[in-house]
Amino acid sequence: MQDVKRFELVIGSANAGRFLDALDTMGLPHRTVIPGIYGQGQQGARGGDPFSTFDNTYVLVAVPPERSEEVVEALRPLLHTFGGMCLVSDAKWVLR
Amino acid sequence: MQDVKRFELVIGSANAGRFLDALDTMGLPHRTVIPGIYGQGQQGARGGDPFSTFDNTYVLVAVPPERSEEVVEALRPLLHTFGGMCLVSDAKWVLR
Amino acid sequence: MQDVKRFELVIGSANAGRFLDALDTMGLPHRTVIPGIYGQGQQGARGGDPFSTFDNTYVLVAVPPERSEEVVEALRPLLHTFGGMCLVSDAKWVLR
Amino acid sequence: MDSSILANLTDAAILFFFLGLFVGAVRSNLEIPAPVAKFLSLYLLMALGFKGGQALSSAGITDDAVKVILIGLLLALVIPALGFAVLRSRINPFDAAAISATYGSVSAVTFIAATQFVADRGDAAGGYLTVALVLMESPAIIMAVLLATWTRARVQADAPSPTGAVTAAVGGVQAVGPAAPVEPTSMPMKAILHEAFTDGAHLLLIGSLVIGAVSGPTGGETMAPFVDGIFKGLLAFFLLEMGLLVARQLREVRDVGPFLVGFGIVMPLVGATLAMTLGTLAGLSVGDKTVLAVLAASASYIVVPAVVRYAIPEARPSRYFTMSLAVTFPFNIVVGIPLYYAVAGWLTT
Amino acid sequence: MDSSILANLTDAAILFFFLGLFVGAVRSNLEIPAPVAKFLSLYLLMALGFKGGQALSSAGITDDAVKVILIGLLLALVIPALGFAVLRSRINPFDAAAISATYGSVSAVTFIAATQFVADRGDAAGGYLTVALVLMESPAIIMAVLLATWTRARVQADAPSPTGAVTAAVGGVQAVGPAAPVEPTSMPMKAILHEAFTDGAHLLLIGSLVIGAVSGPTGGETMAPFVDGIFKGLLAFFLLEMGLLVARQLREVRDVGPFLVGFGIVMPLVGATLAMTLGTLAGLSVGDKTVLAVLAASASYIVVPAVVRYAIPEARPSRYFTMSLAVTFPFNIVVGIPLYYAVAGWLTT
Amino acid sequence: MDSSILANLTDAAILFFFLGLFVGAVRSNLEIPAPVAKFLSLYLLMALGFKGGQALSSAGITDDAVKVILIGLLLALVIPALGFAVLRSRINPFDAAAISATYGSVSAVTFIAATQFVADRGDAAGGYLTVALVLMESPAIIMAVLLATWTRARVQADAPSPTGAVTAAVGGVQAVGPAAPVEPTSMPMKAILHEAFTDGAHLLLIGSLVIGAVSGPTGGETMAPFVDGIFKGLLAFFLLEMGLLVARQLREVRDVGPFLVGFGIVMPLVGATLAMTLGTLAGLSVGDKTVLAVLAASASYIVVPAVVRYAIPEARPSRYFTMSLAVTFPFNIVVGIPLYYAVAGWLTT
Ligand SMILES: Nc1ncnc2c1ncn2[C@@H]1O[C@H](COP(=O)(O)O)[C@@H](O)[C@H]1O
Ligand SMILES: Nc1ncnc2c1ncn2[C@@H]1O[C@H](COP(=O)(O)O)[C@@H](O)[C@H]1O
Ligand SMILES: Nc1ncnc2c1ncn2[C@@H]1O[C@H](COP(=O)(O)O)[C@@H](O)[C@H]1O
Ligand code: NA
Ligand code: NA
Ligand code: NA
Repeated sequence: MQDVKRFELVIGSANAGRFLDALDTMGLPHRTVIPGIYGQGQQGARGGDPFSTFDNTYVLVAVPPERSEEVVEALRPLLHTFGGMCLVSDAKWVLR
Repeated sequence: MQDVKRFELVIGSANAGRFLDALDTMGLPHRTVIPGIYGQGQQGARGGDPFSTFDNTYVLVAVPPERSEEVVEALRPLLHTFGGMCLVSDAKWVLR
Repeated sequence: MQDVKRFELVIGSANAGRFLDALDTMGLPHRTVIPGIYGQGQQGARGGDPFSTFDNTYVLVAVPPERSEEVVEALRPLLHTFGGMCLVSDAKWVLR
Repeated sequence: MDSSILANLTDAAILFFFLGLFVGAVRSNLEIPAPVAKFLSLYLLMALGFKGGQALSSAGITDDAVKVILIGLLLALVIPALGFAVLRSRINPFDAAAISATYGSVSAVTFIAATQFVADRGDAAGGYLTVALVLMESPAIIMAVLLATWTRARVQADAPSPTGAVTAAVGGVQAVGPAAPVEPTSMPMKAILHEAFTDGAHLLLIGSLVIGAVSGPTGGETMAPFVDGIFKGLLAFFLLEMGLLVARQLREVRDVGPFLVGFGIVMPLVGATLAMTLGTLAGLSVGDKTVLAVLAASASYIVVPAVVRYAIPEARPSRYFTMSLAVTFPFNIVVGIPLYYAVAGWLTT
Repeated sequence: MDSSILANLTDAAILFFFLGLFVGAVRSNLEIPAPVAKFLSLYLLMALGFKGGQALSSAGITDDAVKVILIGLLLALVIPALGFAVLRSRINPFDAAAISATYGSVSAVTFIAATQFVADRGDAAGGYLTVALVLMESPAIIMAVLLATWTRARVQADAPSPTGAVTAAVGGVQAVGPAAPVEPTSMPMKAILHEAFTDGAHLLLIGSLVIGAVSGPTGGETMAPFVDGIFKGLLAFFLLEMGLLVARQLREVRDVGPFLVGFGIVMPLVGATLAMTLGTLAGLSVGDKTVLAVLAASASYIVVPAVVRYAIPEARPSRYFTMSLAVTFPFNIVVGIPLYYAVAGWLTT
Repeated sequence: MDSSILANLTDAAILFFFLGLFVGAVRSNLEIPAPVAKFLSLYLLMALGFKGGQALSSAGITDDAVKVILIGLLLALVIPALGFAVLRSRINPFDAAAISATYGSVSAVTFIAATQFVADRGDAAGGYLTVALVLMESPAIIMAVLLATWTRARVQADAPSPTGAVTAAVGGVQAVGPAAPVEPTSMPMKAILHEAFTDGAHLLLIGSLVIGAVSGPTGGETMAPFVDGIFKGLLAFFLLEMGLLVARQLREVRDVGPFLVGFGIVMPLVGATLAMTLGTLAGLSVGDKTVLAVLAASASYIVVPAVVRYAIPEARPSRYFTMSLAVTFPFNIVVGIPLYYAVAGWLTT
């Protein structure tokens, strides 16, 4: 098992592409994505509208610990502009 | 980055409202919600029925560490009555 | 509250049954499952095809810490053959 | 009678139910996406209500309408009481209350299959049967909840850990720490009534009934291709899903022993007999009698579980839900409906 | 006029909207699954475009077509400008720009309800109104974005923290650390135009219009059961969902004070009056005039929010989205459409 | 021929396919919700099977039926063998086996488009072609799996790391630790057969065929509005989704070089030529010949990938899935069907 940092993003589905592009640019294209979810935060209630204008996307990204800082720095301006939540926690990656 | 406690609840969708109300009452209205999911626990298999009578809802709530105890105390009686799973873990909140 | 190990699996939906069977065999039938999700990993982009041939399933399993090793050993060969991600992290289980 | 059963078995919709059973049994990966299955169930309720309302408004409130509704209400009180009386001596009282509610209430999909069946044979039932369906949904729930509350009061004085107890467990292994005794919150009657009457399936059915009655022939015409034209096809699709669901549920039957399986077959027959007797006394038509018998015989797996799951949290869905879905529903669809129809015909001529 | 309103209130589809409102208000658990609701909205756009294209290709480009389109374009420029002029003195400029865009653009579902309404009364509007619908969708967006960009440039010189500021908070409690001042990225105009013109709803509508026009009478016949037959039923279902949505949105109205509620009712009336005047001067038919008024009066809650949510991230959806969805949409559906129709009839005879 | 191609290009359903391609290419946010897309694919299979069964039961087992089915089975054995022979020298054997299976099997949606195409031109194909479709689905899978097993046995003796190797990586960066060599579990043939025959799409198609055959004219009438009426519209919707999907898949084509693209176009032509020759020798009708050619020419992207993804885990979906979906499917839809039809007509007169 290998140490990783586990990034959890909950962001507006409309803006998810920008966050994912930022990660791609950093050479971190691997991710797990759950679209169309509900939430409530600073920007009010989200989710469940038939036009998917205001719902959230959940993104889980495991990154090597040494890149964690860098990822935080890349995501912060996006979070700043578009809102959303970003949590970072520790996990072990099971080698396969 | 700021320390937070990460609460994960997996509860019957029918009862989710009660848990969310309890959090609202405590002044913790922010959350992420994934409805209509599958699971298996003490109460048997859940999910996938067309009447959504017996499926689960996943709720993720990041709370300030100093409120963690209080949240646990508020949720326990609900878990006790309605079943469900509640996990608490540590995370860092990326300031935006 | 009780210590648990939190296993997160992201695996091809077509293979999810094998992973779940392995857990069942070990006497760990409790789990939370989110089917039909998106992802990108070693095996390319997944999710969103109307035939659900190539999408992912997310599985969350809380296991007693003393069984963690054993679970890792049981899942590794499956991860090896079918791909997928497995993360292990620490959490507290709220007694109900 | 035999020929009716056989004819029923070549009905496309019923055949799709069998296809679902078969496909589920061989553990195929076939799956109707849950949101679509849910939509189909809402569609059926909407079409059902709307067509009932249309029939009602065009026929007006006839004598037969009044009779059917009164008989329906009577059955909705007698059947759950009877069920509880039988069950309480054999199983724990919470399960008994929940199962009684299930059998005291009705199944909309079974009702639909029956109305199609009789209409296909030129014995269409009246629009007021949809009203009976609506009215028969709730009394059993309320009765069962009262029974459960009463039981709860008595139990709380006695043993600390009732059947449905949810105890702490991690990963399928009982936790080391001692499980706190369960004290199910007694949900106030007001809240239960609110849940019962604001249940989505229930409201959609009533609302569509009213809209069907109000929107007149013009409304009927514009809605016809949706509520009539594609009805059979969507019903077939939904019965396919029901077959898959029953096959899945049948794998979880360990909580349902021979006694309960027997109950799930005999209780419908008892209910149908009651309905048939009252219907014959009241001089109802073959179609009306058949459908009324089906209402009496059918068990709810939508509205009742939706309310009971939190009104009586101590009861096990693996009993009440499994019995109504995996035993009684297929029994009525395959054997019951043609049987009741044959008997109704025999009683009428 | 009164009788028109009353007749509208017994229309099955409109009644399902009320049912949704009611069911949402009593907080029932009724829910149309989101993927199905989304499909229904795509279906309506597809059917709408296809039928418009068919009508267009069979009638050709008439004088009336040219007039309607020119008037439509004029309104699409005048109404947002007017809206912004009224709003900027009362609320912050980002919200003002977003709300102007919303009211300057159009609502496809309101349009559908109106075309059904006039067609049911023998005054069907021309296929070119669908073209007007398409063309009126975007100008307001571009205008609003320009206004927002201009405001942004001015604001950045001044105060550091505009209204829509997103500040760090954990679990509903403002974070202890100081929130960094928000510097909304100025999204380049090119990107905004791309978003506006590649928006899914927009493209589906245009594409279906073209396909409807190209695929001729044969195409029309084979598609008819889908785009015509079941249209009313699916519209009813979608309006049920809209009712639920409006009921939910009405609970979030704290950001919409009396002034904005008033705006959400008066602005449609102003737009309709403009459209009606121009339409009368141009000698349009009752149906065309009514539907043109509805286009002017309606506010977008699909395409505009879809673009504005990131083109003007400083604006609050709890204002622009709530107003168009929870105030103006029901107003037009219930009162507006029959009112405009009555006035159009009165102006024409 | 040219006019056929042109006529095909104004078919509403085909035009929606192009719309999807276009909308996908400009990276619009248009998305058919996955559960709905899945429902549409199930619907098409159900309607297809049901209508085939109906046609079959009304016509009985004719001489032509027997001929078509025998030719179909022959093709289902020859085409994958041919494909593998061509591919094995150029690409790795696992991919070769998977691609052979794909092209040896058939595409239900292409089949549907073809049957609509010939029926619209008065040359409807027989119901037995649906039987051929069902029978041609599986042989190629079994053949390919045998080939893969055989290859696996040989490979295991040699190199330790075959192509499809999954190695440990975190966040897109190869892990530091050494990746363990992959030892793909050889899935037992019994399990593979189970997967192939219990695949949902496969079972639904067969089941609906049987139900269509059994439920007779009455069943046909009641199901008609669903399986016929709205068929074209739902097909159009589904082809819109297919267009979006193809556009998305085209962005992932790096694993498909010029050789494989060529294969994806030439192989259908070879298959169609074989079918056309045998069909002409057997004296089949224009419609039958065309549709048989389409079966031979089409490549599976539902059933085969569903089985191969775990029966041959070493093969890359980015090859076999992309080729059949993004190269051969559009080729057949746009060029192939009218071409085969023109040739069939020319060979018959
Ligand atoms: N670094 C990662 N972070 C998050 N999810 C991942 C990561 N790597 C793989 N996954 C998920 O695991 C799935 C299977 O991975 P793979 O077998 O590598 O294609 C992917 O489709 C993703 O959903
Ligand atoms: N050990 C576990 N790991 C993951 N999820 C669990 C676990 N135990 C319970 N759950 C989830 O919590 C839901 C409710 O649990 P229960 O009340 O025990 O039936 C289950 O349906 C699962 O989704
Ligand atoms: N404290 C929190 N816990 C869990 N989820 C949150 C929290 N705060 C925000 N979120 C999620 O992040 C989304 C965007 O947050 P915001 O930009 O603050 O509206 C919300 O809709 C929630 O889904
Ligand atoms: Na009953
Ligand atoms: Na407007
Ligand atoms: Na083929």
